[in-house]
Amino acid sequence: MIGMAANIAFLVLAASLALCFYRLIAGPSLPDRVVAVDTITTVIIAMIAVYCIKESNAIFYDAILVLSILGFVGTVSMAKFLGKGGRIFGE
Amino acid sequence: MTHLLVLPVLIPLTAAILLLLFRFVPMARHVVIVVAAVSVFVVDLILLSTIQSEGIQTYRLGGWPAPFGIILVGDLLSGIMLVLASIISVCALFYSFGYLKEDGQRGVFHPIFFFLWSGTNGTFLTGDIFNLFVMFEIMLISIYSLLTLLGDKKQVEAGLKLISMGLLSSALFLAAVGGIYAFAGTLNMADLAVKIKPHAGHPLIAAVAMMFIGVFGLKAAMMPLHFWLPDVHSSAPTPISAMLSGILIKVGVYAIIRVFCLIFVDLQETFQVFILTLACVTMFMGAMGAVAQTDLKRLLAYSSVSQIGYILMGVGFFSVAGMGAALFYIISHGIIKAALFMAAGILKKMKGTTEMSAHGNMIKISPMYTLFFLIAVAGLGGIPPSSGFFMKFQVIKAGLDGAFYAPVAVALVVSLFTLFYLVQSWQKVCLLEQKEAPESGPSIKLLIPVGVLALLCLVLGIAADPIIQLTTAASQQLFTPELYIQAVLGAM
Amino acid sequence: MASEWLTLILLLIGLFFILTGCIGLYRMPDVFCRMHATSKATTLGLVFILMATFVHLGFGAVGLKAVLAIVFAFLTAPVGAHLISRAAYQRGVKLHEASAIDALRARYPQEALEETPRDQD
Amino acid sequence: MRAHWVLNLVLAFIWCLLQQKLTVSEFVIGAVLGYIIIYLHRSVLDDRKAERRTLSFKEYVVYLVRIVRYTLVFLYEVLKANIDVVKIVLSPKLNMTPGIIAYKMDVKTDAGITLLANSITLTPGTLSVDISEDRTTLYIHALHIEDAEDLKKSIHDSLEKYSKEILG
Amino acid sequence: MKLLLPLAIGVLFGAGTYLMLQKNILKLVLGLSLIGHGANVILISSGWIGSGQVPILGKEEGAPFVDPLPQALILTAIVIGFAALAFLLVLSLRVYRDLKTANIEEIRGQRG
Amino acid sequence: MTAILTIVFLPFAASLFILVLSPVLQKVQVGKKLGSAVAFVPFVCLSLIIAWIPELKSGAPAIFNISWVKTYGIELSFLVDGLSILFGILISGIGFFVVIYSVWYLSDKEDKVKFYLYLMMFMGAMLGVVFSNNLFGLFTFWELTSISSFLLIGFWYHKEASRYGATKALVITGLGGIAMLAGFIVLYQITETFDITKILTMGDTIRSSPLYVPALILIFLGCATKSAQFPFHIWLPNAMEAPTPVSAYLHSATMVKAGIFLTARLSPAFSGTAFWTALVAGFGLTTMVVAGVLAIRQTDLKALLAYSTISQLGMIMAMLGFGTQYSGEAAVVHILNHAAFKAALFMVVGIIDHGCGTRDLTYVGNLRKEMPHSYKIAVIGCLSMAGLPIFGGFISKEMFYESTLHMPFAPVPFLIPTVAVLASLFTFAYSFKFLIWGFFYKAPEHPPHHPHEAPMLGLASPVFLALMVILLGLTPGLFSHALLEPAAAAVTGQPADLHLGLWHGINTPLIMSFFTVVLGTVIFMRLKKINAVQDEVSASVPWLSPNFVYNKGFLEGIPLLTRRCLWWFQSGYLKHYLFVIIAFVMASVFMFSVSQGWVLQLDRLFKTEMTLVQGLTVAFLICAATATAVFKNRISAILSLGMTGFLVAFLYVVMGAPDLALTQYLVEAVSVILILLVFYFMPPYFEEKATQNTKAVNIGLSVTVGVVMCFYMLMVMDSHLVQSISQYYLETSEKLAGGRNVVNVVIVDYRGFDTLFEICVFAIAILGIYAMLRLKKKTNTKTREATLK
Amino acid sequence: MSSIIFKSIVKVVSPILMLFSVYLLLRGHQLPGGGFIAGLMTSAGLVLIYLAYGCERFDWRNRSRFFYFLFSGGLALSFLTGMAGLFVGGFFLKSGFTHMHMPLINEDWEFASAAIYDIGVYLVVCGVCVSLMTLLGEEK
Ligand code: NA
Ligand code: NA
Repeated sequence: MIGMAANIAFLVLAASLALCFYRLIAGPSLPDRVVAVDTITTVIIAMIAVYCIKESNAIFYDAILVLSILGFVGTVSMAKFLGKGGRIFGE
Repeated sequence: MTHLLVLPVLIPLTAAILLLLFRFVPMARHVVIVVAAVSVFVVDLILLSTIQSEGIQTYRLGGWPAPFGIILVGDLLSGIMLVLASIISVCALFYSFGYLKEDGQRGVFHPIFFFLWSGTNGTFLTGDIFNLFVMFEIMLISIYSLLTLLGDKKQVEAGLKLISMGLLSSALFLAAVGGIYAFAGTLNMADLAVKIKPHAGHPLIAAVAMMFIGVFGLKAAMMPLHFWLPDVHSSAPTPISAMLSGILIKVGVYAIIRVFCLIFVDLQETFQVFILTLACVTMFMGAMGAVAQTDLKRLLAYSSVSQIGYILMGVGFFSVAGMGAALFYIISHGIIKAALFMAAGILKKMKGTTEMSAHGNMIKISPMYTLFFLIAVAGLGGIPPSSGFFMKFQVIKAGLDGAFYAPVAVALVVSLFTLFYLVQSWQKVCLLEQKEAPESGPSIKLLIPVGVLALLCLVLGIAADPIIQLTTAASQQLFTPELYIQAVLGAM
Repeated sequence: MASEWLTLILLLIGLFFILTGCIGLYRMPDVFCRMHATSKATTLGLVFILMATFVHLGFGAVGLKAVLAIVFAFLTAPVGAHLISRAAYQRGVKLHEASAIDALRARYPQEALEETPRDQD
Repeated sequence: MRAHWVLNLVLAFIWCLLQQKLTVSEFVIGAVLGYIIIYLHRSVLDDRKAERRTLSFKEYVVYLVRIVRYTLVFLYEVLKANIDVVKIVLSPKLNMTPGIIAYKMDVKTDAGITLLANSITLTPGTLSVDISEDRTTLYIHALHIEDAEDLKKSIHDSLEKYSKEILG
Repeated sequence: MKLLLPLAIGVLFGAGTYLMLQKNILKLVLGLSLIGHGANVILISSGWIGSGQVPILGKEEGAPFVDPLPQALILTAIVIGFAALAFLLVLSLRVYRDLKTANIEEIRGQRG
Repeated sequence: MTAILTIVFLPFAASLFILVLSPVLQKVQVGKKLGSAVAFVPFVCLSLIIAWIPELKSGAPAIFNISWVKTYGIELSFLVDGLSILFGILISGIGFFVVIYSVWYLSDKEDKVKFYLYLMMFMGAMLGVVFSNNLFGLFTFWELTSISSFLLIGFWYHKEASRYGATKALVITGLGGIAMLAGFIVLYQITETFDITKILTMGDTIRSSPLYVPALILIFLGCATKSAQFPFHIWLPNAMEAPTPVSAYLHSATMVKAGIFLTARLSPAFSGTAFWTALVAGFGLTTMVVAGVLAIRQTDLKALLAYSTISQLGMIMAMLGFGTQYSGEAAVVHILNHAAFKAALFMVVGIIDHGCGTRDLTYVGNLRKEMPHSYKIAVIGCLSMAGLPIFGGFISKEMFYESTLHMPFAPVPFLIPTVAVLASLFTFAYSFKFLIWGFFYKAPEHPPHHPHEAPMLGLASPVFLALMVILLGLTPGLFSHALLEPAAAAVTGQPADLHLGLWHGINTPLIMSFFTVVLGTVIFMRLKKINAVQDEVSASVPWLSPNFVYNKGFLEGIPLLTRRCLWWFQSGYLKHYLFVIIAFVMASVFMFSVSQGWVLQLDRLFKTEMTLVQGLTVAFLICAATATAVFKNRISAILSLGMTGFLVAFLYVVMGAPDLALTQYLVEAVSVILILLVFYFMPPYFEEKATQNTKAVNIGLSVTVGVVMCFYMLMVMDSHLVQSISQYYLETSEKLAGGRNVVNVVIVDYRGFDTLFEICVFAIAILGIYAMLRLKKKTNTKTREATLK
Repeated sequence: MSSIIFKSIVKVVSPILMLFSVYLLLRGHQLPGGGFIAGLMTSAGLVLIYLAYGCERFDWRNRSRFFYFLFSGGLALSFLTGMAGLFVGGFFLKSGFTHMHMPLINEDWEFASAAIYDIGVYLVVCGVCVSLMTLLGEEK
């Protein structure tokens, strides 16, 4: 049952991913795309989580943690790059 | 179990790390450089003689048994390459002291140089296909770094070319390793040879072999994969140009020899025409390129392309004689070309350019320079009794023995052009009158390594017999891969 | 068995919110509105799914990493949204035309906005 | 340096959670590692003069209660927010009047502002976009601005009140 | 379904090549990254068994383990690729600063 | 043993000695002393060689061996027989006179140290050539003669013409040398030895071998280029840029005779076939005629002698080509004659050049009064060259005529004698041009200096040589028994019995000589008109000359052509390079796997071995990768690159590789940040304007690459033949390495060596990056400061 | 200018991140993790700090040597572990591990040379990435 549910979950998440990809490609503004990527990261985290459930294996849990941090780091650096002001690594 | 085999990798690595740690203590760095260079040289010589007397040596890194861990294997081919590498490296190191003036530059240059040396030695010793990839990467990244070290525009630009092609070849290498691992489930080259033997005709194996030719050919500057070479060799800091032409392009040839004499033994016939054709094209086009040059370093770079063609031709005969010839060629060309590049570097130091029209009259300024240059020119031109004669002689002989008349004809014609462009460049640099005399003559620090290499070229010619016996023995060993396999995997 | 059902329910809720968030991302008219959808719904969806994993795998396997991940999600998602929306505004991304007020205009008058943003959209 | 000590303890505790072992030895290791990490972070953590306050035990208890209360309120708001979003997103016609309002804050500390801003983002129809230079005004993007003052008041009465209680 | 993976390899390499053939130096960087991904995926699928257990020992029963060796190889390859990418990036910055252009066609090197 | 080593290596030792002492010698004004000292070297050699003559008659040729390269049977071994003695005497004898002459000739300004250094090297090389008993010993010395003659010809390196001449000589003889190298190897395949004595005994084997023709052609190419046979003769006139002693030496007795020597040396093994005669005699006769025609045109005395030399060499070559015993003897005789009179004449030209400041007949003439001694020498030399009685030249020309009459394989009965006479007409004409125009006619212009005769020191050598010429004519028997017979025996392979004399009664050769003199006089009389016609012809059809091929084709054409091709091929565009490389590799990978029988096995493809989530991931991966390529905005492109990386990482997750996934996520994120950091300083994407064609080609290649890699991947996935070695890791990881994460254990333990170098890669990269970002800046500031100062 | 919201979050997130990276490092031999991953994780944490506070706050001149010796020292550490294998175990890179009973806390701890090797790797990756970020961050 869990396996079934996981597969369905994957399909739903894939649909979500597709929506995000639409936004990534369609834009129209760069911040839109960044939001899309941020969301994709979240969806991928969800996918890993579902995978963990499906495989009943917590080995990938660190990937969830790592990815949630990295998604944040990526988003922030993008925001700094796109926003007004000095350098990315400037205060 | 002796640790002799791992020392050629370990000593330069130790030196590199020590140089990193002693970044701010110049004196200590000098001591490390001298001690390490000398000891690698000695170890390489001892290793070669050990291999000669006791046969193929192996070393299990980490103590892991053969197909599972990484094995270092020293056969005669490796031994020869190691010794050649150490000769050229020692000279290049010596030369670098005269060439690089700033301590900041040296502080970066020397550690990377030793990493490079270690990686080169590792390439020659490793018996593992993926480890070969890692060693290649070490060499590549070192070359990128050393090339762009001084930050000239030309260097930066050549660096961009080299690194893009390098990354491309790395990807290709990985793809090939993936293919071969999928096929045979192992990475140890001896084990691969055993596992692939029954399926030699499989198309995947052919594809993988071709990819390896692509990767190694790019490294060796085989036409039409040579594009990076003229820019890189001509713009690199001279000690590095010498290393590049002297030893590093041969690494590509070494790898081709290794895989085709061990893993893809049964594909030799399939690829023979292909390799020979490319060898001829490389040889011819390289020489033509050299004829058209006005810049000495660039001329030498094209000449290297051309000479790689000869070496590949020797390899492509896939006969004991041909392989022996190629090995001798590798040694001899390495020494001569290193000498020539260093000679060009002296010009660069004197007037800031290697454009031949800017130089002249070296015969008045420095007769010794002229003499060394001439010896090297005669050597590469194949004039006996220099070693250059024997390198050409053997390749041609091997070709005629195997009835490869067309490649031999190309080789002969090209060798005429070789002599021509070299002599012309020598004339232009040494004989031609030049109005603007340089402020100073060549520094003795730079001249010594050139002289040593030039003399070595003569000595190798006059005492050619032991070297030829050595290369022939190495070639025989290569054509009995069972020896290698047995040394690595034990009695099968 | 009960834990399995709980897992499924949590999973279902999580999926629902994530999908909603993504639909919001797809449907909403401007970047600020889209961010409402993603910063709330998607984050919450993720939190539910993480809870589902926690339930399914148990404390022994996951430890409190799930909690850590949830806390992380709550800490970082709004900050990310804040930074992106700020950057968007600074770049001069237009608000949806139905927007009623724009108080931030006072802080960033039109001329103070990045005249030519680093990268055109 | 109170904050440091708290952080150090939190880190030690997190270490235990990560190791899935609540033993003394793990806790000690975690504490030591935490100390090292905090030491390396000192220039980040001390970027502003931290206000020194000493709390009595009673205050600590009150503090904890407040945190719990805040959390509950927050979670409730979050759920509400999401239902709100779902309603908007899934309705065939997107009916909303978005806009950006300026909100004067009472919280003064960095931590308080952060908590407030994050809470605002995670709760219904609002999103913190920016803060003024003088850290007094929060610019909030909202999906429904029928009445701006109403919105400000609701924020002030729930989220900000509780945030302020915890982090000043 | 199995065809998807070769297709992905094709697309990664093809897209990488396409990017490398453009004029912008940044596209070169991106193209090389894509090709690197492609190589890694080839490598991981060389230990392909469809699905299997994560190669972390503990519970030996159940499905067979996924081949750990290609994973180790890719790990090495990724890290090396990362170092090279970093170098390439800084180099392209250097190129832009020294030669004042990001168009590869304008930084034509020595001809002949 | 010692003697032969002394003979060959004494000159080398001398040159090495000079080289070592050169710093000292350069400083001290050596004056004339060095030349006098050096003269001892050829003198010693000469004496030693002459001392050998008695031994020759008593026994077999003497051979000495010093092994050089055993593997190939290359040795330094020496052979002392009649031929080598004859040449040895010429080389050391004329060498001696040349050195004496040079003592006078070279002014104090000249770099004598270098001159004698090169000269001794050359002499040693020549002696080595003639005494070698191993083909590769010979080849070594042969190439050394090329190099040292290159140095000698280019002695006045500041003159463009000198350098041109030197290079030309080197290139053309180098061409021959290379062919010869191949020829020797082909010969080795027939005989399996490089030992000349052995080869000489294997004549029948050689002649019957299928490799006979290629071996002969290749080796003869070497001889022909060295001996300046048409059309390879063009280097010789330009080589006249050398100082006259060098010309006298190189072009009378030594360098150009090396080709003759080798042909003679190998003729017992090769001659006697129609092909040999056609090749060697054909070349010889053609050369003789062509060079004669060209010689009469020259006004520069040295050039005249140069063409004359070519013509004479053609004659000798022709005689060797006839391959009869008599012609072989004739050749030997003429070698000696030619050496004597040609050396004397060259020295005379040197004296004229010195005395008048020019040697062009436009300025020089009527010298018999101002230069009485030179005049006498010139008379002797020219008459001998013209083949008139009482001089040696007459004897050998008669023998030449005689041998044309009896040549084997003659195509048409009277053709060859006619050609011989024709060629000799020109010989007669140019000999008289030299003599009459130089010493009798008045020149149209005045020379730069007023002519004056050379002192005793300068005259000594030519006088002695002139005496030799007379002796050779009057008492040929003096030489024939001791010197010429053994030499002829070596050439023909049979014991020789020479009866040399001026008078053999009235026979056909004498009649031919008569015609030669009569018709030659006619030509001489009409010389001006003939020259005018020649000038016209050479002006209207310049491409007729092989020089045209060398100058326009080799020197200018090839560099131009290669530069053009190279400009197209090595275009400097990275894009172009990448294109070619990728196309080449992909095409050949495809080619080889298809040629090895790859076929698409569709049935295996559709067996689903992929889980749903894997499939979905890969599908999105494809989207992201495509998006990266097509985005027109760089930030979008980076974003989708990041997504590609994240999806790859997720693929690792669903393929059971947690370590990989973690690493990939981290690397991807850090890479994106790095890219952003760098992109910050760089401009956004610009619009890529490309023609439709370029776009099509790029897309074409990309699709090709995609297809090939896709198909490679299919092969990879289809071929899991054997159990991989990983089973071992899984079994032993915990037991032997103490780790349960097998991937990590592989990385740090089983393959820890990889990892060690991998972190080195990291360290190197950061060092390189540091250098790029920081070192440059430092240098810049420094140079800026320097310029400010 | 960075947002104070972001800055405050970083103060909390970054130490946890670092702790997490140490966790990944030390358990790498048994579970996913190891030197590379941990090193990159630490770098990501530092990136976060740089993003929030800028890298000017950290004086390059003082830190550069620190980072420099971080990666040189890491390299030396890994190398020395390998050399120790040579001198103790008989092969270069020979690894060893032992289970030791810790008396006070009554636990079995595994000591593996591979762990030290991995720490070396960690230091190199950390040092290099951080140097890289700092170098690029300081570019003007
Ligand atoms: Na690794
Ligand atoms: Na790579």
